[in-house]
Amino acid sequence: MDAILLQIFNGLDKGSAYALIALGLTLIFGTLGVVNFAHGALFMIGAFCSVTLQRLLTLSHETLDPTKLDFLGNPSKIKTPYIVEWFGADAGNTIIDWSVPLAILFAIPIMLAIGYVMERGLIKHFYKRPHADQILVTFGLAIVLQELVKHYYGANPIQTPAPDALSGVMQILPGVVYPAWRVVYFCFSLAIIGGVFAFLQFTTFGMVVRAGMADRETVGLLGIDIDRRFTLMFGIAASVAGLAGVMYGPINAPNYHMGMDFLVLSFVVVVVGGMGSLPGAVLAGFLLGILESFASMREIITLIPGINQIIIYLVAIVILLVRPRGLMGRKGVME
Amino acid sequence: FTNEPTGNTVTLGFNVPQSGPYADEGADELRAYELAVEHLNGGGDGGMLNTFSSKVLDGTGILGKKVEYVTGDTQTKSDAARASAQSMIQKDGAIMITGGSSSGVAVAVQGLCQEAGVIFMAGLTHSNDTTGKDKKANGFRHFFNAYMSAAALAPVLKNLYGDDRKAYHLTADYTWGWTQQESIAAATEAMGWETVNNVLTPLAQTDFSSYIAPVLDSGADVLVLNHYGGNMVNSLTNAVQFGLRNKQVNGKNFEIVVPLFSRLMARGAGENIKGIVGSTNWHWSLQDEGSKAFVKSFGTKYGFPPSQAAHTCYVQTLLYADAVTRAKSFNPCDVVAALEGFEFDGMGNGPTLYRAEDHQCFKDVLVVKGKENPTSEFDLLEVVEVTPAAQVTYPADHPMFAGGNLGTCNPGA
Amino acid sequence: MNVRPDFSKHANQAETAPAFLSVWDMHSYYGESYIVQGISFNVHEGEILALLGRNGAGKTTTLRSIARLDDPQVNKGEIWLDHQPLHLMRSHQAAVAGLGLVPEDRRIIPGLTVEENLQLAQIAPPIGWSIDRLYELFPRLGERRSQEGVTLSGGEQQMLAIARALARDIKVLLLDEPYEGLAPVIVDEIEKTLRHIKEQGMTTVIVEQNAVRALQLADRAVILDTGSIVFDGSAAEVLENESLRAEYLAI
Amino acid sequence: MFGLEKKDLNLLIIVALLTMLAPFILNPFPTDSALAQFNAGYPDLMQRFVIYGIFAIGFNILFGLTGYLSFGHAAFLGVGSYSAVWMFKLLSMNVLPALVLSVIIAGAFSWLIGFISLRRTGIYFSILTLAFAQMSFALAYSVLTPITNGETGLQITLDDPRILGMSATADGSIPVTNIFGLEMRAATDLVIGPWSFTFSVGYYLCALVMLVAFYLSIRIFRSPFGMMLRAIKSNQTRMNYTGLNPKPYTLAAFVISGMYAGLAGGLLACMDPLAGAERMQWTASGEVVLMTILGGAGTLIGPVLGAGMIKYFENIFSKINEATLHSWFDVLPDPMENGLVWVLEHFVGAGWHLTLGVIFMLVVTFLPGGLVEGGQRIGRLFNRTKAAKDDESAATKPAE
Amino acid sequence: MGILEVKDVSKRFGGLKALSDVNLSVAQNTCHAIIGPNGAGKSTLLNCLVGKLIPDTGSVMFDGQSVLGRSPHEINQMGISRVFQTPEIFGDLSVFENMMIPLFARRDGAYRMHAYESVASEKELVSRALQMLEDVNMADKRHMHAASMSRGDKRRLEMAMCLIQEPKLLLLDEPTAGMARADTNNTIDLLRQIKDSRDITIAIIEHDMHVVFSLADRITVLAQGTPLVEDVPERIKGHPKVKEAYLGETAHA
Ligand SMILES: Nc1ncnc2c1ncn2[C@@H]1O[C@H](COP(=O)(O)OP(=O)(O)OP(=O)(O)O)[C@@H](O)[C@H]1O
Ligand SMILES: Nc1ncnc2c1ncn2[C@@H]1O[C@H](COP(=O)(O)OP(=O)(O)OP(=O)(O)O)[C@@H](O)[C@H]1O
Ligand SMILES: [Mg+2]
Ligand SMILES: [Mg+2]
Repeated sequence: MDAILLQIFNGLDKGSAYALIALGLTLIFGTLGVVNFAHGALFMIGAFCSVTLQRLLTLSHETLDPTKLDFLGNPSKIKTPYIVEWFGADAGNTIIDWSVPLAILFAIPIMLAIGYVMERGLIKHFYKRPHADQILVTFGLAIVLQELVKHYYGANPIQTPAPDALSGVMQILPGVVYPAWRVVYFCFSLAIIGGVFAFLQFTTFGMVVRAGMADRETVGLLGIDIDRRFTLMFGIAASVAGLAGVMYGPINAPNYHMGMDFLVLSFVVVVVGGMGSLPGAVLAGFLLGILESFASMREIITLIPGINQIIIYLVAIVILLVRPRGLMGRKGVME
Repeated sequence: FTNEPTGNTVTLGFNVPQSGPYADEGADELRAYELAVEHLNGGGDGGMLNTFSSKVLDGTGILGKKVEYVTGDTQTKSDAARASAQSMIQKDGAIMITGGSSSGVAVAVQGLCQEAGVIFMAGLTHSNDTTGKDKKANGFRHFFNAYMSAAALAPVLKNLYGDDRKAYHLTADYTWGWTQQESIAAATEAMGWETVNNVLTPLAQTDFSSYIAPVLDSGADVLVLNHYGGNMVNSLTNAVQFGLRNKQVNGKNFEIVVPLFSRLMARGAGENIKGIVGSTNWHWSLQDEGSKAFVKSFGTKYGFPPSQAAHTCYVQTLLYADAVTRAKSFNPCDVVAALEGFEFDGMGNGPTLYRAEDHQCFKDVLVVKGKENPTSEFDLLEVVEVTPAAQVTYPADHPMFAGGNLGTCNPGA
Repeated sequence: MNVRPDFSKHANQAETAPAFLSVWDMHSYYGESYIVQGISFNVHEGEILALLGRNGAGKTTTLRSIARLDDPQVNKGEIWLDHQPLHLMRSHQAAVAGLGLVPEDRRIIPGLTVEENLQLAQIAPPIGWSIDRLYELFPRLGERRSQEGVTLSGGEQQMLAIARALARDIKVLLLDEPYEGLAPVIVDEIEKTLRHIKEQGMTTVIVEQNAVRALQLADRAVILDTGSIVFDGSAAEVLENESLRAEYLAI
Repeated sequence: MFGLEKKDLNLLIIVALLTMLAPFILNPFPTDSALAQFNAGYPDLMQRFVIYGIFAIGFNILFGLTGYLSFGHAAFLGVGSYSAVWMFKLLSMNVLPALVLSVIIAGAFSWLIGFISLRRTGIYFSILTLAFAQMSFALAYSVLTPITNGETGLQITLDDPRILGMSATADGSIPVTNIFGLEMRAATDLVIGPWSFTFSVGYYLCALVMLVAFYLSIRIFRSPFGMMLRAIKSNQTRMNYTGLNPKPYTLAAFVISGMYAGLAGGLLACMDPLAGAERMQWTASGEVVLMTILGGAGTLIGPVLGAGMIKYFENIFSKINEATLHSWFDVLPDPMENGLVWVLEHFVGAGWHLTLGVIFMLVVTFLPGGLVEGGQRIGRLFNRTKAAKDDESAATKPAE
Repeated sequence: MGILEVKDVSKRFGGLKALSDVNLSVAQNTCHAIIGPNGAGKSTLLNCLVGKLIPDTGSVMFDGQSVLGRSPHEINQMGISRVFQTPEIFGDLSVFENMMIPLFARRDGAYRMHAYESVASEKELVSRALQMLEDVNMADKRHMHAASMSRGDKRRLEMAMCLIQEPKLLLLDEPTAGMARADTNNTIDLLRQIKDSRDITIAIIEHDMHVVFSLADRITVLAQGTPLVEDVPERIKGHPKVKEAYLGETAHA
């Protein structure tokens, strides 16, 4: 019983990552109609925002310590972060310890700026172009972003640990413990999802963007500057992806190709949810997360060998065959 | 024979992963190759040439020909690796191909070299198959393998954790993972451990939570992670997140074992690696003359110590050059003959034998542990034990290595 | 920049009242195809102008050019609406400046209900008729307010398109074949509406194949043929001029 | 001739000449010169050019004509390779039966997947094909290892039965793929002064197959069937109300392109008898999509150009390393040399992906029709300067 | 017994009853017009005939066979062609190619594919297509990209595409809407001529009374989903109910 409960938690937790990435993707893909293969790269850049912040915070003042030798037999260097020098050891180390949550503040402006530049500089020219062209250009962009990150940060994963206070396990139900940060991630993604929904629900923004997607020209005729809204939408989507990345860091160490790892999966999630449907994307994210978790249970793998490898795709196929437009897709969107 | 060097230079092909998850490892391998070429051509401080037991190399290249090299990107895909090797052979006239950072690639390129008639000096490849089921006459492996890891680890694990343990394996679902799991399970069961479970995880898995969670109440008290690279970093991180290291099961501390370690990956795993036991082919902190010489020349040139991948690649290059020089011929068949049964020392792992039957090197294996209090960013592993070669040697017809056929050496057209 | 060009030497000298909407030497292209080839005409405040011509004459292109849509590109020429230089604007700015276009294929926005289609028109200022008032004018739309706009019948869609234009406070209404697909009774009704809003001071340009109907409604007419103006004068004149009608309108 | 119109015939002849003379054309630089790095005229790469050309030509029949964007075509390539290698293992090293089997198996497999996936359109179709291909990949990589040899890839070994051939050659090595005794690996070198050109049997076999494939694709493009496919892309509703059922047409296009992919996969295995699971991964499917769009989807020659371009970068740019760069700019003063090398280093060797990414972005942004459009623009530039001389006012003409 | 028999057809959209118990019989070789206010259900009725919609109740017989349950392409192969209210053409193809597709569809049926012969080699079909383009005055536009035509031209093209199939029953949904007067007259002539020279039945929806009264042999007036009256044109013109519901005061032919 506990095992099943735990897998449900795992599923929710995995699902919240899927849902969050799919949410950003569907904002661009389902609402703006752009097949954005660079979305994974945005997620990755978010994660590297926290790597960068961590590096900035630990920028160090180097002194030579002649009593210790390094691997070549030279006096070794002692590093003291400037932060520690300025704020004292306690405060300084606490700031460093909390670098991931702090990175949220750091990442929002960066992601908005990246989204802005990306949309104005590139994507803008591709709204009317075929999806295939969008794929080519955003894939090219994804490669470029990825290679740049690789160039500066290397190919190995880089740990961005959660603050000490949140890195242990916590008791979520009697007898069931679960990693604290994963619980945080789950709550965080619910908050973001809720925020985005509220924004689109309680303002006319969502309707305008949807209308603009369906028929830019006519919306322009009604006096609405749709370009500006598209840009903003793109910025929001980029930020959602980025924040998903920032908070994901402590779960799995960021590396330069983590975006590509999620890309295909997030497309599957969006499509299974149904094009143009935000609730669909979120629902599909959680559903696939939970199913994936169950499929990785030993009992099930022994029953059907290899099921854990293909479960997501299998479910996607079944759902798309049973429900032509995914779980909650709207008619005519990218059919 | 293929690509017989006619001018006053000889070209070697360094085929390493430059893109993909193992790019950093590939970059380190490339550094080692460049260093080896420099040393062979008489540049630098000579590195291991000074400590190598065979003294025929004199810094004038190979057989008097200056060593040149070409590089390529394997992308850690067997197709791309073969394409890259093909171009080195067909276009650049490479006489020997070396490198790689995964067993799949090593086996694929080894097969190609056999067909094309050039020598393949494997880089980092740990699967039993490379010199087992898939061995080839033209291919040679200096790196150790899963069986040797297991043989070296088992006694240490028994010392550290006792002989009454229940092990839970998570295994990457492809050939390397399987051979390692098989080897470790066999070795640990031989000393009394019980394998309660083995769960295969998809290669593309990034979040291992749903595999780790069941470990909590499986009754197991040891978790063996048969993962490498990014998989290893993630599964280990997840295992620590779930609090496995602070758990008590069956009245014992829960332990995690990562049979194949590398320092680069250890860095990726950060804090989580502390106190975790595993095995490795070589580590820069070794204090023998060969290792010291290599670390010194590598460290001086690049500013940081070499990885085990760099070490094995460097050594392979020297071994090849040495074999050619001793054979006085670049003909692959002569080189094979010179390498088969070759015994040497001074390369960092003690006295070593290149066994003729399967072209596997037999040498000391290091059992290491994640260091609790690292003094620098490179000082992540401490050597727990150096398991002597004899203890990890197995008969050439061991069942885990059965099924292959070395064939005959192919000198090509 | 904000000075009105002196049209007197180009435009119809007979007109004395100041033009409200002026198009001067406008050249429009679809990619490489040169469609509107330098036309100039004026529309006065409160007047209805009929823009006539055969299929493919360039009527739609002219209206789209005035509305500053991305396609066609206006490579040369000036367009002024009530002292505002439309030719320097993009379509949404032109709309804010007071231009309303009812496009030829109605362009009801898919995925939006009738009511949402109307709401959409009232997001950007200036806002015109209230939605309730529009429902009064077109009761059918009121009945179907929560139906998806594109599933309306052809005539209903046309009503929605006109209603949507009126939902904004516009100075000039450009109508591209507003009667198309409408039952004669509805045409009557729409014509009544147009007269009604004309009385309230609306300036209108109407493109219509049913030339007679349009001419009965209009004060003035402009006839286009392969992208050039071949006639510019009073509507009555066209109705009377047999040869003109036969040559360019086939009636 | 060949039932082609003049324009198409010219294209075919040009392509035939280019492929036949490729060993010369692709090796423009003397072997020992610094620029020899850019030579691509060695058998393996030339084979890849034409084989991926076939793959892309086939893909274009589906995507370029019908607009159905499949993200799973690599699965058929992989299946083709596996079938061919199994033929080598079981039957003989003759490539002919291997090719036949790979086309048949890939055709059957694509029929199955197409039949199911084509029940949906647009992005839903793409994701269905992607899901099937990823499943095939995952299974081939691990669960089906007995058939596919998993991660390592299926190789021929000394112990294979090869009932119509021999398990091992007299001297104990693995026999070589051949066509009725003519070995694929056989090659002759032609040395002219400092130049050296290699003519390999394998390449010419691939080139011939590619020409046939290309010829067939021209026929398909110009046929009523091809026109129907374009009509489907343009307006399925009209298609239905004109009395045509789009489904069998799209399925036929899907299967044809699957068979092309299988043929390409089979040829890959013939040239180099190894079939790896990565060939089926989504990135491989993505690659053929990129090739087709890069070259110009829906054009005849575009996909081949795109394939050539991507493979060129993958194989040539990735091999340029720092040392090579230094050797090129040796003559420059040191600071300049180092500066230049520092900049270029990002784009070659390990940075070849970066170059590829930048090229993708540039091409698609500035040449919406792909490389073919680039060619057309250059052509038009010539024509225009010529026309402008004839008639100054030709630039602006009324539409009709 | 007419060639087309519609019996008790009803169709609901949610709460809206778009068609209720429609009965209609179209005799062979006649032109039957369906008129009625906007939203009366005329297009819906046509949609039920061609398989785009499936009626909730009732039956539709064509040439003695039921069309219900058949897919649109099967119905077309039975001999019914349709012109839509918003032109449905192959926008990415040239005008000439637009004409060839219906020809192939007729000759080869729904499934036979010719992947090897070239289009140009089908001399006979090509000349028929060119002839039809002549007939509708579009010969000079045959190389044009269909999507970049003006809308009146698109309509004419769509009608030509239907005519070239020589259907037994031609369904026209506002074929002359937005067409210039001259072309409207041409179209009327063309339809008349075809009706006289061939074995064809036409059902037409049109708001242009000039067209209706020039062509129709019988007229059905549909209002709110039910037939109001059905009669010959002369009597419809003066019918008070029709005047009120549909024609209005200014109605003129
Ligand atoms: N998107 C386009 N691309 C290229 N040419 C176009 C495009 N749209 C229209 N044209 C051409 O421009 C010319 C004028 O078209 P326009 O639509 O303005 O005519 P119109 O007078 O409105 O005709 P209609 O009465 O049929 O609507 C036509 O020859 C048409 O072929
Ligand atoms: N898919 C649908 N969903 C809901 N309502 C629909 C749908 N299709 C049509 N309707 C409604 O059914 C009624 C009949 O529509 P139909 O298109 O048949 O009218 P029509 O007689 O062709 O009118 P018009 O002359 O204006 O084209 C309309 O009120 C329309 O809003
Ligand atoms: Mg028009
Ligand atoms: Mg209608």
